[in-house]
Amino acid sequence: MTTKLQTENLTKVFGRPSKQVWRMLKEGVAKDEILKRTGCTVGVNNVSFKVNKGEVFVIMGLSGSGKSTLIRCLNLLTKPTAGKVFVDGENILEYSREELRRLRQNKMAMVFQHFGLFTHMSVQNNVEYGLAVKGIPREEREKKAQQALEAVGLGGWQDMLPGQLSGGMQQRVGLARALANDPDILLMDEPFSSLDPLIRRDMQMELLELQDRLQKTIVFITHDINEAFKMGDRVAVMKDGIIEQTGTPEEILANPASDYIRDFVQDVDRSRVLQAKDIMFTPDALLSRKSGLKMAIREMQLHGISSVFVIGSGRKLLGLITIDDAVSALKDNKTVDDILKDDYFTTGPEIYVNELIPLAKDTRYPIAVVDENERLLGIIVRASVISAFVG
Amino acid sequence: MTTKLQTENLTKVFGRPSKQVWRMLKEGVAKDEILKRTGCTVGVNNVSFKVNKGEVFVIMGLSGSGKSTLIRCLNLLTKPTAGKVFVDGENILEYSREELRRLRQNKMAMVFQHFGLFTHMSVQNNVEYGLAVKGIPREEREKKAQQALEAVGLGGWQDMLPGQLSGGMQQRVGLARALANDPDILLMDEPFSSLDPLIRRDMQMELLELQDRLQKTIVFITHDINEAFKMGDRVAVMKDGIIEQTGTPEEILANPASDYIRDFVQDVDRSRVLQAKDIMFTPDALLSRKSGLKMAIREMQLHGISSVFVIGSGRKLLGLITIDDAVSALKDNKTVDDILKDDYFTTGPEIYVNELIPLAKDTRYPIAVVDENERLLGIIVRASVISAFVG
Amino acid sequence: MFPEQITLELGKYVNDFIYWLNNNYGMVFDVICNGVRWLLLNIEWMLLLMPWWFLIALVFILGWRLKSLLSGVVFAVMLFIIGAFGLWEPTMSTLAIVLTAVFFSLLIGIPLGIYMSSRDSVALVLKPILDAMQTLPSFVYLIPAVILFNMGKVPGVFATMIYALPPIIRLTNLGLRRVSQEMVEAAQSFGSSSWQLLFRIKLPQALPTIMTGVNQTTMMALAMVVIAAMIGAGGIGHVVVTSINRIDIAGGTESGLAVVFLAIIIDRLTQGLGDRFNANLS
Amino acid sequence: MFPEQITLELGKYVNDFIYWLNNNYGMVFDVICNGVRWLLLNIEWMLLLMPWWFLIALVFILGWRLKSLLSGVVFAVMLFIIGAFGLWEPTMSTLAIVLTAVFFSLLIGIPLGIYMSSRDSVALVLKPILDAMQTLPSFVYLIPAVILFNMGKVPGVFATMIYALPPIIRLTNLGLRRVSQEMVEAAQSFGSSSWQLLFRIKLPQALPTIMTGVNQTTMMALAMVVIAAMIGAGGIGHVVVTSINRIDIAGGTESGLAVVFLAIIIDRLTQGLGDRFNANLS
Amino acid sequence: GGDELVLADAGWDSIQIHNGIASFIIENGYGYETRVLSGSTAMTFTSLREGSIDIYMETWQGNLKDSYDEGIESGDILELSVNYDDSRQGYYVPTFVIEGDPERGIEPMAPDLRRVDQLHDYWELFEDPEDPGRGRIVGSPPGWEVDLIMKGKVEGYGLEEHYNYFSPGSDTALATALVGAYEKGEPIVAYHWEPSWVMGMYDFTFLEEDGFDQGKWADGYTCITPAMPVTVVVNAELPEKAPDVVAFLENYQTSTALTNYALSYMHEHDAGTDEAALWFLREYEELWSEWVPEEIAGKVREALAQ
Ligand SMILES: Nc1ncnc2c1ncn2[C@@H]1O[C@H](COP(=O)(O)OP(=O)(O)OP(=O)(O)O)[C@@H](O)[C@H]1O
Ligand SMILES: Nc1ncnc2c1ncn2[C@@H]1O[C@H](COP(=O)(O)OP(=O)(O)OP(=O)(O)O)[C@@H](O)[C@H]1O
Ligand SMILES: [Mg+2]
Ligand SMILES: [Mg+2]
Repeated sequence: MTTKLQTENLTKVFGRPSKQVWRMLKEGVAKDEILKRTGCTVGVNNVSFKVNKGEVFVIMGLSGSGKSTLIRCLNLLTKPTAGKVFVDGENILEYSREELRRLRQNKMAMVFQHFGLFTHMSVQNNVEYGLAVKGIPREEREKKAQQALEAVGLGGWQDMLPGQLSGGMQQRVGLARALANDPDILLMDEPFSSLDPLIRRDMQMELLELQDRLQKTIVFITHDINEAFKMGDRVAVMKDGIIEQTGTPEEILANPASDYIRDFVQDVDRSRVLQAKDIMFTPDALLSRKSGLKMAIREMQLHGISSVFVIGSGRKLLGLITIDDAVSALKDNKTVDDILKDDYFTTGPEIYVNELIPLAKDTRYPIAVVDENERLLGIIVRASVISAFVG
Repeated sequence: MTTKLQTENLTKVFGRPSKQVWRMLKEGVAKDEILKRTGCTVGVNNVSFKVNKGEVFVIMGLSGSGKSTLIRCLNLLTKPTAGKVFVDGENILEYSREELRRLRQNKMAMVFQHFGLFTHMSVQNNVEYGLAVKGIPREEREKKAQQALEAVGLGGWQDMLPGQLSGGMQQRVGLARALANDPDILLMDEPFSSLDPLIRRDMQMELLELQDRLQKTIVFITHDINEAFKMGDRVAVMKDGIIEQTGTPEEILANPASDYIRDFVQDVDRSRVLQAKDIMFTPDALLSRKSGLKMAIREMQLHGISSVFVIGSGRKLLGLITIDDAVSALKDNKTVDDILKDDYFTTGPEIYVNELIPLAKDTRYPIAVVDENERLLGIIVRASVISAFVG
Repeated sequence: MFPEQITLELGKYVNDFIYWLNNNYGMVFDVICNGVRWLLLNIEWMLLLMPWWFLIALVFILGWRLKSLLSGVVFAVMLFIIGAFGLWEPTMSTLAIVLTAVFFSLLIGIPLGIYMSSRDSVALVLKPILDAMQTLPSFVYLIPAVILFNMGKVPGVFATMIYALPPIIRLTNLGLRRVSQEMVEAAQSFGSSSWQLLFRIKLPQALPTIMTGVNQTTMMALAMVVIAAMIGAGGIGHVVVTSINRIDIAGGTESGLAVVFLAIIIDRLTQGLGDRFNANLS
Repeated sequence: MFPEQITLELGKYVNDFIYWLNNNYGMVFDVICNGVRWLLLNIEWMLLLMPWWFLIALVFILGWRLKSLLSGVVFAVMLFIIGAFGLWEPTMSTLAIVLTAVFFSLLIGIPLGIYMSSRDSVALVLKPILDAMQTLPSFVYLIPAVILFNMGKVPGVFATMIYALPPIIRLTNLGLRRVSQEMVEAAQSFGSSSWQLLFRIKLPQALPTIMTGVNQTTMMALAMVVIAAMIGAGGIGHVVVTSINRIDIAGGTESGLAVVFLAIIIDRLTQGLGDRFNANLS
Repeated sequence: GGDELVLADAGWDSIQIHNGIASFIIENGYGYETRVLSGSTAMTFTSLREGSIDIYMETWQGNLKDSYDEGIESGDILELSVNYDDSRQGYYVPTFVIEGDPERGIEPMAPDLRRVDQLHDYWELFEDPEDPGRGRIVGSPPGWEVDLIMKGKVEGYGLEEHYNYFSPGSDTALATALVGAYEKGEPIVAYHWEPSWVMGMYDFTFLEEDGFDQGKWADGYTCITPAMPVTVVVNAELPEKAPDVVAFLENYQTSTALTNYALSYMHEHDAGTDEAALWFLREYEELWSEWVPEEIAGKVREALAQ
């Protein structure tokens, strides 16, 4: 994996930071205190992270914690007070104006928190803007813009002025404008905040698919934890200008670094974060096909369970037998193969828990988690599905 | 319950609606079609609803479906093309300028989707604005503004200019500005859309408490379904300028009027909407204290269950017996009272399902739903908790 | 080119009208004059009462407080140079006329600009009038002015105002019309009266544009100094005219520069005041 | 008031400088003149070539297309009245001078305004110069101008430009500085070059303010018609001067009105063109 | 006395000198306060008719022909005397055009040029910068009566074949053009008049014409232009207000030469018009003593002595 985007000790202080401010920052004086004593606002404080090519890096955090400032530092719309920003290994702070311009034209596009639409241009021209700047010929430009507008569901609106659109439509114009430009890196500052759930879901899918297909690198700010965990390969949580924790959604859910983060993720819908593999467990009892019925009954009785999965060579899942069947089969001198049932559910290891809920509700047996070769990886019982909701 | 706010056949068409437009509206021609053929955009189409005093009325809907237009019609910032708006029974469209002014000063305040802060004023002065307009003396004004700022968590920021704040902070200034005014009716257009979950949760609580304590009437636009269902006494779902369905969150969840709405509420976290009473059922078997053990065992075997609740007079819940205990007690000549267990969970009927999840996970018995007099209302089994998630 | 048969003798009627006005309403014009004269003479009297070093010191302090130390110094030096040109007295006299004219221009112009911004119909009517005020050659109305108001400083003030009024009206109108609709709506949603909307939101938001209007009005007033002198307003304008008639480049330059310095000082101090005012508002 | 011992004779040096300039660089000025003269004479030649009804029809059509039918009619009637005043020929001559002056003013002024908005230091230097251009009494520079460039239409254009340039520079500067930072940043985030930012975002956003500048420049140019005539530029200004020297209110009013009508026609057509241009941009 | 009399200052030097002379006598001899009101010719003359100016010491009536005649006719103003009537006006060229200027290294350009009708041969010398291929004769400021005459001469002499009659727009521009051309050593032919400070300060040559002849005058003004009387005019109400001053002004008479002396005094001594007036009063005591009764003259002399 190649590092696409990286920051090193990035710091942004608004106002004229005096020596005193730097000293206070070093001493870890609180942001509020610094504001009160010096009048300088700390936007971003000594932030370092890496984003790999093709990764979605989500930034979350309290309102005013410096997310927008951080993302704006990445394309130098806000000039950092200190620190470095690397894109493809080059420190863009050392770029000449011309180099910076080319970087912004070709590699990065931004979706703004407040949309930043051009009020004097039609929707179409807004979306074409990035392409026009690059000197793409008109026809191609129009085609791409039209595609981007279709993608965000604003097909027939291209001739309107931004002021004539609703808030969410304006936001989507901003989105289309960035997408039309087809950049390597997408910087998205709360790009879906004004969207209703239906369109938002569409946009999320669209974006994930795009990212997957074209290996886009995306830095994504959102306040919706479910969105963060759904979209993000890794999530960073900011507080007072500092990144408090970075990790995969599961890591953060599993090991919140502080009470603040625990609190933060409280609302998360775990069933949309956790996958089958996260909640499955290795069954206490398993029956090899070669074992006899007696063995099966003993196993079940031993572990106080009423059914057991039967596996073949290489843990290939063959079926399930219940204790009742086993007992009567023993009487009737039948074999394991004779009473093998297949009315249980199987699932893949990466299926999200929320998709397992209907299965869990309908089944009387545990759910079997199998890989693509039908090998049994683990089982999921109802209780594990429920426990996914409480962590 | 008194009706505080009411609209009757409210319609807003942007552009100069010709006769043709009206005819097309009547014929139910689609909004897109009208736009294409006449250049007029339908904002709100023939909307009627009532909001009672002390109610939180939530409006949801696709981006561009007319929510903002509708809410702006309620204080006549947008002048409806047709229809009536009643506040406290008076049609405010017939108000003189002066009456309208007083209405806006005293009865209504609005939180804007795009904040609408005054860029030349400090945060403090922004928040004081509504009070200053009413002629509240300076000291009181300052105190109230300060309180409102504290309430939205912007205590120390009063001297900043809006442009120096982050998006979420700006949104909270807009919130504080409306709250400081202490109006009867709060019109809130996506007031929390830029807030992180922690602050958003605080704000929601704050608002609900305020509404509860002071019987505020709130019209609230949001895209967050969980927020809608959490905040709203009633929820209206808009599409293309029309209200497709109005109802309590439970009604909408239970009987979505169309596929569109079904789709819309798909993401809802039902566990936060549904309460114990929504998922409990009347147990198949119940044991009266006076019945003997034999009766108990027969009941359980009959219904294929392994435990049964025991009730006294007036359905008062006394305890639970298991089939195992019952069988051995019968042998030992014990009575029902002797084997009565109390290690099951009970819950109230209005407890949200998400709070039942930990119980459901830990218990081996059904959960008993009882009223304040310990009378058994119904039982909840694990499967019902899980099924709450799929509807 | 244009056929000679077609003629229109509008001018004659105007001529007759002016004389008719003068014969019948001469008194009215006298009353108007007296008001303006009172202010003008008092300003002039005060200016001439102040010792020169006092005024220089005053300008220095104002410049320093309202703008910067450097500005204060520059303004003081400019005023000193005017004195060194030997133009102190006529400059004070001109200053009195210009201040009076600017004062009345702003007094009339800002409200008119506000009114103009509030209704398109007003703008439609006012625009050609403003165009006429700015382009009708001043001599054309100066002769009627002399007939109606006689010669002197007061008609000088009027002539100056005719020319100095349009920019402040226009730019007040422009500034107010360009205030963001979002803020206006927010203010309305709180039931602001038109006054409150105007004073608390629109005017502060439009201030930079209005201040450009104030600048242009000041500039125009000072550009009229010479014209005013032609109807007997005296002051530096008179010195300029005399120098010009002698083709005295030296004298013309010095008196011209005095006007320019005055313009810069008045303008910068007004701008400083505007900024201060704006800062206090917010 | 101001002590008489303190004197400064700056004017003398200016005087000497002008004569020195003339003696040493007379040729340079001749070259500049020839360029302006060429444009001016061609415009005038074209205007006088057109039959009067053709020009009236042209103005009608332009007014109709760019503004409204009513505007077209009003403009045509105005032009007709000018003809009926017997002022067709001098009006065409003035039109040529004004168009030339406005053309060069915009050509120089808009870029300067842009430059001024881009750097505070430029603004700091330029502002007093603009103040001086607007307030230095025109004859103060006209005398050197006549010495350097002789009398006639070309120095008339220069004199007009000195006065007409400042508003367009100032208002271009103001308009550009007031463009919303948000849009500028959005444009920058796409790697716009300064040019693209300017032409696609800033100028269109500033257009209403710039158009007010164009209006003011036009007004100022027409306000200078008389002054220009005083150094031999001819045209309606000449008619005005003649009337004034004869104390002929009627003649003054008619020729003055002709200037006003010209102002209104030019201004409204320019505004209409600006709106059209803006609509096309978006 | 006690009344205030207002004198018109139309902005040129000679009127200011005459104002100085008259007001000195009025103030010190007759005991009236005086005030000078400055403005352009048109404005001051309008004011004279309207009554806010009482006395106009130097009225170039030819420049204001219609208005002047109207004023007299309607009885708004009274012509009291002719200040001087030996002024001269016509076409001038810088003398170096004819004689050259060895000091500045200027060769004679038209050594034979004497008369207006000879201009035919020299149009190339006076080329119009805005209309190459023709000559330029700079005429009178517009609106003056003499403008028609000067223009008429160009036609009368047939000069319009080679020349454009160029209107300078204002007397200032005219003077500037003359001075500028002189300083640059360039040829120019332009209308001007004497007495004026331009003619006093610079060496110009008056182009001769035939003696005055009614027939030639009627036929294109092809003869010398008669002198324009420069008069003392007062508002019609002055005789009531200050009859003694009217009597004095009725006697007021100087000459071009005398006025020119005062002007040259000014320029030579770098003096103001007030000083020039005082100088004049001292220098020409006999002259002004005749304008006033002896008693008054005594008072004035007394004041002069101080
Ligand atoms: N000023 C306007 N001029 C023309 N059309 C407008 C205007 N304002 C809104 N509309 C149109 O009215 C419709 C409804 O817009 P509205 O802003 O009410 O939507 P909304 O439901 O608030 O959407 P969102 O959730 O995106 O804010 C949209 O189609 C929009 O294009
Ligand atoms: N232009 C500015 N001048 C001064 N302070 C600023 C400026 N922009 C941002 N800040 C400050 O920097 C801090 C971080 O702001 P930022 O906009 O990055 O927050 P954010 O995390 O994006 O918040 P939100 O979720 O509310 O958008 C805030 O305290 C804010 O007040
Ligand atoms: Mg932000
Ligand atoms: Mg909306």
